[in-house]
Amino acid sequence: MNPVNYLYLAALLFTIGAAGVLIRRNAIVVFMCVELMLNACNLAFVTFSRMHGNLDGQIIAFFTMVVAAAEVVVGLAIIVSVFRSRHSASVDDASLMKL
Amino acid sequence: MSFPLLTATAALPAIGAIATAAVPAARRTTAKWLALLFSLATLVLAGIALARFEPGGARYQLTESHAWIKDFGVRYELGVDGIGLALMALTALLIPFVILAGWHDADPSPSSQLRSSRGGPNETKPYRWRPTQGFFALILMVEAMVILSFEATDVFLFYILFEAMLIPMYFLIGGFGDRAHTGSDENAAAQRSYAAVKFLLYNLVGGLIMLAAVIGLYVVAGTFSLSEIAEARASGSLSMATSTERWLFLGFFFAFAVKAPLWPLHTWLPNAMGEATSPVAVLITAVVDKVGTFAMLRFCLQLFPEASKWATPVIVVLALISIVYGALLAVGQRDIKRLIAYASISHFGFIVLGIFAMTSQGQSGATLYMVNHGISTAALMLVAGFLITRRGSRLIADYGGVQKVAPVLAGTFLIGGLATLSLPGLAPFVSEFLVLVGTFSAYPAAGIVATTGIVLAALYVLVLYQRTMTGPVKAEVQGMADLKVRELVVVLPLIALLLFLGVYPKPLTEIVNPAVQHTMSDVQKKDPQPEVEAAK
Amino acid sequence: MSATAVHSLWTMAGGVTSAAPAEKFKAPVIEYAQLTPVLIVIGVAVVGVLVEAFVPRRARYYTQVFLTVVALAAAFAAVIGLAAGGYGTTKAHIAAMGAIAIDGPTLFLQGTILLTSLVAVFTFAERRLDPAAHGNHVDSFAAQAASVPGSDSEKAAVRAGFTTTEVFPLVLFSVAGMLVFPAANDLLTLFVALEVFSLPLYLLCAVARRKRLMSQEAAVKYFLLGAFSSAFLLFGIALLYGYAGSVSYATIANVVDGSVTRIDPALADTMGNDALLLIGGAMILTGLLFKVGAVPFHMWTPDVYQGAPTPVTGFMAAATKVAAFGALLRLLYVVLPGLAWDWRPVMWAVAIVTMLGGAIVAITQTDIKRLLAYSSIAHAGFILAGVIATTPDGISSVLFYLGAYSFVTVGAFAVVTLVRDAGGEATHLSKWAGLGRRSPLVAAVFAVFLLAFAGIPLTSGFSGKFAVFKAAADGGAGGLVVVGVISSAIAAFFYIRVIVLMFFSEPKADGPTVAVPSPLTMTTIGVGVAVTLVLGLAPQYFLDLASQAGVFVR
Amino acid sequence: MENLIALLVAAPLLGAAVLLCGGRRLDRAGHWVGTLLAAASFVIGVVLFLDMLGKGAEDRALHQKLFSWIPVEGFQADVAFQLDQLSMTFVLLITGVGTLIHIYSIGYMAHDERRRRFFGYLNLFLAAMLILVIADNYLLLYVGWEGVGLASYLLIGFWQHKPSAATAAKKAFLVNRVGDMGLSIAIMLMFTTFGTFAFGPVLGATGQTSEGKLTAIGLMLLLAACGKSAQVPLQSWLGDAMEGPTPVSALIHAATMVTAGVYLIVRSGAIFNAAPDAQLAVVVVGAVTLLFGAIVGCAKDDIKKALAGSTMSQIGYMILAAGLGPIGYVFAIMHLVTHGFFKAGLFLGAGSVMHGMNDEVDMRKFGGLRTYMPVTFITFGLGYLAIIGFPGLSGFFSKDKIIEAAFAKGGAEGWILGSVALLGAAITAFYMTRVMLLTFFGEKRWQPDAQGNEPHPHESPKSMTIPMIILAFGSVFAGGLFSIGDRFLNWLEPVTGHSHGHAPVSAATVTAATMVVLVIGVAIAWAMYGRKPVPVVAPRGSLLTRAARRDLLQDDFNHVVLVRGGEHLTRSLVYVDHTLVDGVVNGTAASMGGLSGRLRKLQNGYARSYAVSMFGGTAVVIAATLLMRAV
Repeated sequence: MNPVNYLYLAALLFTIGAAGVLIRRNAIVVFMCVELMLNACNLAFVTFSRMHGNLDGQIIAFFTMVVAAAEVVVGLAIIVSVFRSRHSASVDDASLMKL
Repeated sequence: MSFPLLTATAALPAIGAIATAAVPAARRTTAKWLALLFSLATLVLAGIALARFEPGGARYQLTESHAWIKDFGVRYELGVDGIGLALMALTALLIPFVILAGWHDADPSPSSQLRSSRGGPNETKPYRWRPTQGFFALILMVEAMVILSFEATDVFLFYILFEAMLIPMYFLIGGFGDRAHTGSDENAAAQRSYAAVKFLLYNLVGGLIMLAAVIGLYVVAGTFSLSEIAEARASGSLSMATSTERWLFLGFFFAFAVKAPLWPLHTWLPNAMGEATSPVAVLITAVVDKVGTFAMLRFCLQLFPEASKWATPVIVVLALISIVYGALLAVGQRDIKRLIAYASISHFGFIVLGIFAMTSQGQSGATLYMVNHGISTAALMLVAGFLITRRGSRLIADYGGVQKVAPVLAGTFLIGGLATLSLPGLAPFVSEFLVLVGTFSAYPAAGIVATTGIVLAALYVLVLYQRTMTGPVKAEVQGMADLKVRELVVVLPLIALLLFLGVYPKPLTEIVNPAVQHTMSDVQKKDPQPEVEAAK
Repeated sequence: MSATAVHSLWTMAGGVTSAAPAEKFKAPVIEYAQLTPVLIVIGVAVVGVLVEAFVPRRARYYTQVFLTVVALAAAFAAVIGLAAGGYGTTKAHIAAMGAIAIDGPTLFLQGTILLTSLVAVFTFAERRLDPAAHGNHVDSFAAQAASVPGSDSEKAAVRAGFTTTEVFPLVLFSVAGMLVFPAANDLLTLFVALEVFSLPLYLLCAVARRKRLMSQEAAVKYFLLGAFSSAFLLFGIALLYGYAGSVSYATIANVVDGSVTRIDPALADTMGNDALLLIGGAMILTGLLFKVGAVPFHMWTPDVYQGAPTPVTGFMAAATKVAAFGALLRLLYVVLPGLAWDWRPVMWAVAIVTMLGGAIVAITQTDIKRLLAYSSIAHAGFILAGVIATTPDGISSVLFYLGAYSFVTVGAFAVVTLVRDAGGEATHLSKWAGLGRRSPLVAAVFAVFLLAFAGIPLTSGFSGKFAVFKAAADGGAGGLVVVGVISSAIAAFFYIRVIVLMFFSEPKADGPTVAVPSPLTMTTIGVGVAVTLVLGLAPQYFLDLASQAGVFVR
Repeated sequence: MENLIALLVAAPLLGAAVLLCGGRRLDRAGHWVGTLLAAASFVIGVVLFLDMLGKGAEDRALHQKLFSWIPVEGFQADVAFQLDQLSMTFVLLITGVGTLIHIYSIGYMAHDERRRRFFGYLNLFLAAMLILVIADNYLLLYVGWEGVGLASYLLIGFWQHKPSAATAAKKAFLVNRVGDMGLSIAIMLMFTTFGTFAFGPVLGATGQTSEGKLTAIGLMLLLAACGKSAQVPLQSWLGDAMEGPTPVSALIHAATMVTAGVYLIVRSGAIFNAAPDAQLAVVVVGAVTLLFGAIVGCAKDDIKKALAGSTMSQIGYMILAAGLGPIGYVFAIMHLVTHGFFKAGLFLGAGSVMHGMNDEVDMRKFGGLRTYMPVTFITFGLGYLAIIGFPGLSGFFSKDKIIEAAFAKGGAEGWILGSVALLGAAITAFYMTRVMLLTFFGEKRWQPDAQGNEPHPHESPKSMTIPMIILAFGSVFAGGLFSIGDRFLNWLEPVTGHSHGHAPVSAATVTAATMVVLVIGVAIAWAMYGRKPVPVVAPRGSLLTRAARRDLLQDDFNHVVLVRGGEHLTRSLVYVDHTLVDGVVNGTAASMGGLSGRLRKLQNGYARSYAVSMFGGTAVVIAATLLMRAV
């Protein structure tokens, strides 16, 4: 099967993720969407790696996972602390600072 | 190498500024004397420079040149020709009088002390605000920058000072307003900071537009040194495209026209001069603004001769408008200081006219005009200041019959006024007539229009004198004290100088003429010859 | 570690290579000596974590401060050493199997970052501004970031005299990332470095002692948007990888200018043209422009600058910009020079809207920190003008500008920490009225910084601006210069507004007090002023430095 | 000898300096200092005069260069004096009459606490006036020209506490400035035409340039003359100038300063000779003013204003004569000198009357004063006879000559001018008789003034009467002295040149005609004011009378056209400056603020909208890059 389709899939996932970031309110969900985008990138990397016949892409994917994990740690820490102090995880509620 | 006289002349007041600022809050008088001392020392140095200058000698003398910012093609290059020297001397001359005249202007007013007592949470801690020290330090700082800008023969160096001198001026205007104001203190403070901001923004915008042109000049010429540019021109290695030259010229001229100020870029001046204390007003119009007109002569004509000639018609018209318009508005003013400000606008019109008439008489006249106008405005404005501080009002309508109670004040005021309307025998007449003749021989029509200025000048000066000094004595004016010794010390030398330069301007013309001839050759202009070669 | 390095290991294990046995055991070469700056910082950061674990609470603060300062200083010394060793000029080369470029810009920027952070860290360590709580000195960070603001647990933490000394290792990690960022010579390193310096910043934003809600909000916004942007960056990387078959700058550059063709036939017929390259490049650019804070990727800046603890803001505003612009420069000059005709127009547009947008919106700001945020946006625009010059002159002018700007910024925010009232820092402009009467010195210093921001001559701001504009004009971007001049005119207005407020308006009865800082903050401010004036009066030496450093190694 | 010339000026200048800077210390001796220095100047003048008489007609002119004043490339202005017969005449007149009036003022100003300053101003005036007449180039003349303007400003407004005086002073200076404008333009024209403005070269080279240029110069000089000599259309200031102390009116506004215009024209004769059109303008101005002043003089009840009108009219005669060219120059100057004597005398007489009537000036409140102040009566009477041209007195000779010259102009022009001059003579006779009758004859009409103190008419002190007597001598004998044997003619001819026009009518006829109109004028006056008693309150009078009382509506015209118009102009300009010029700038600033306010709204605090902008931005960037490649 033509690996290019995986690229289309990756692009699709990425777009879905981006759309999620733009439309979802819950910080957790938004963050998940970001993760989705990262994974879309991974898919793209792996696909390209396969097409080019070198392994760089696959290894990069590993790195991305690690980074994503680190992001989860930091992100959840922040989101949770925010949730605890305002009892809401909605990104729209967090709009003290504007203009 | 020899003693760097020019640097010293500029450095001395700068050091003085720092020293003055460092004087502890309590020792107010010390600060004043320190400032006066330094300004006088500067005057001495300027005198030495005058003595060392040889009118017949090289174009730029007492030159200094050191590497500064190689990457920007910038050198620390100083040198004076007759024009720069004359203005430098004028600056050095006026500052002591300005300081002396402003002796009490920055003393903390009782009201402000009152305010400090209810200073919110930190009542216990008194202000560490030291207005007096600041005032005189800033004046000296301005002096240093102005003097250096008259000496700079490197465009970039000049530009830096041209911009930097705005900051101390800005604080002088905004920080030390005229105590004599109508309405509440808050209202006055608001007006003052409006004036200061207006001053700064106008000049900053001008400066920034000039910055673009300065960068452009570098791209074209690759150097900022006047001498190098001149050489490159001569050797033909530097040739600007006509359009480029015109754009650059406009960039420079705009900045100078704001500073000068030329109609319609003038509106900052009346506010600034109205709100500032009269010594500061003198500083603005008699010293700082001269940098603008000086720069037209030094940089516009020298760097962009072709473009200057190209722009002449428009500029001449603007100058004429300034002359008539400024005079008419002066007639219409109700505020003494604003009136003088508009009068200055009219006079700056004359200066610009003289510069761009591009005749020897016109340009010599313009240069003399800068000096004479400096002295005459100083005299008039300072006396006006003394008057205003006595009565505590700037409105002409609040005065009347002053000459009855304070004849000396009235007399000096009248002389200052007569100088402003350039009465023959007083210095301004010489310069004004030279400008008129110079203009007339190049553009007769313009010359005639400009001549109407002398009638209007008489109008606003005499109306001012009549309304304030003559007629029955107003109740509030009753018992107004005549000029004190300090004030006489300020005014009389200026008047003496006006008389001397009016009767015997030769010393001035001697150093100015060669410089003017150089400028004329820069723009490759010849004086129009009289149709009859009469036996001279 | 770099992708290629790992790759070589992989092939060794997989044995799918026809390599001669001799090189089978060839281990990746890492020039540790030349990575010392980074290694020192990371190492000490790790130590710092251990300190948190093992050193008794009382001693932690001092230990951490000591370690951090030493680490940064040592790293800076190392950078100087490398520069002295000629790694900036003659011996510049690609280190660590192509992952890191050791060259002029790298060393210059690393030096700048290290110095800036060193100065900034002093403000982190400042403990004299807030009144002591229960006899313990407190700094501007929460006693216990995890506890809910105002909750009993927090009160308890305060009573117990807890302090978030973790900030110091966090800063170090962030700095390490920033050191690598401009040096990164392949896209993966770039990405990793980005995350390494961003994640600690997200956390640092959240741990303000005062106004914690805003602080946390800032953190959330920064984090989400940052992650969002890094996702774009990553996808861009993926596409470029797809286009060139490698993430190493050199390779990509070669492919771009066609000296090597690595396009897989399968891609060639599907993708055909350079779509992968263009889209990928664009996405990477946006990722970097986000960090730089260029319009329209700037929206996070004001909120985050305002919400974050002021020391963090200062550090972030200064160091992040330096690192990000360094990376941007390298990307544009090393990887995409072949695409100059494609990205220049776009960057023109971005630069223009950034300059104007930042300046115009700043006019109506009422909070000093937001004001500075917008001013930083405008400045990003000015720097972009230099970036676009695409001349060696352009590079060095940007380097110089970054050096000048970062110190002004740190200094300015340090001053902001001093002006306080009951509710902590009094950042609302109305509170600053008459500051010049209350404490002329502080006001004067701040005025100096503002004038530098405004680019008034005799300050570093002017030298930088002039250098950048000159480069732009030389590089044929005269239009940008004109726009830049106009926007500086607009910008001048609001800087002046603040000065007017401080000096010409009467002090408010309930005005803020100016806390007398410890020598730490004083040093920060002092250095800021000194650099501002020196670079304004005699910039030649540093210009030389910048122009020597202005060459990228390929 | 040359070196004495500078002393002429130096003496009074020194006096002015000492008196004005001296301060109160000099209050007691000040007037003596002033008078002595004036006298000194006169003595020097006499010495020079005698020396000059000693020489031949050709080498009489003296020249003294002090220093180079404004040395600028292609522009040479020297402070240099030239003393020829013309200048000499003026020097003697100025210093002579000046000294007399100094003496007179000692008594007249005795009770004014600012007397010292008054004398300072007088000396200043003398110095300036002398510079004016002995300058050897137009620019230095200009200095004197403005100098006398300043002195007259200061002296008219000497009683500054009176608003009317202050206003009059300002008006005088302003109107003169208009004239000065003409002078400076003339000088500029000379500079561009001849490359210099020294008398010698300019007047010598008139042949080498176009008549158009010369006409332009001539007209500009005429404008200047009009300003200084109160000729139509710039005459309006002279009447108000009477606000000044009477000695001032006598010296400045009768004898000397106002005649400077005549000097200017005669001095520039060479230019006018070569520019007939300019000359025509001159005679027209002269003729018009001649009648104008005379008519005004008829209607005024204020004795000084009446005399002022008369001055205007007499100067009209001089200008007229000067406009006639070489025929008239000499007579213009001659009339100028004689007029200097009798008009000064008349003014001093008027002053003496006012002195005795606590400064009452309304002639309707005088009457029958001849018995109370005989000396004044006699001197004034002699002056009166002189001015109306009573045979044998100076006025007779000088005026008669002018009328002859007018006819001699020839052609219709000649007839018109001649008859105008005759008519003028008639009116002169009328109004002067009127003044005489109202003041010294008829029954006493004076009444207590506002403060209710009855005036006690009395003769003035010696210091005042002596100068009047001397001047009376002058007005009686000067004319004869000059005319017998054409002494004056021969004296001036080398400078001004002279030509005998061919008169259509013989001199005798003209004289006869003059006598006739004179008698008529006197008779009418007698009929109106001599026979029947004069009402204290002026009757409404005919339209012309009322107009004449208001100086033939000149001020109303000025007020409506210039003052009002000017006020409107300035007001509107102030408005424009505030709203337009300033408004544009403030407007841009405001709009910036508005724009900023609107853009701010984008920063709405919602992370998601920020994300949107980022996303959009990325999309745009990508699209742009692709487009770049596409196009």
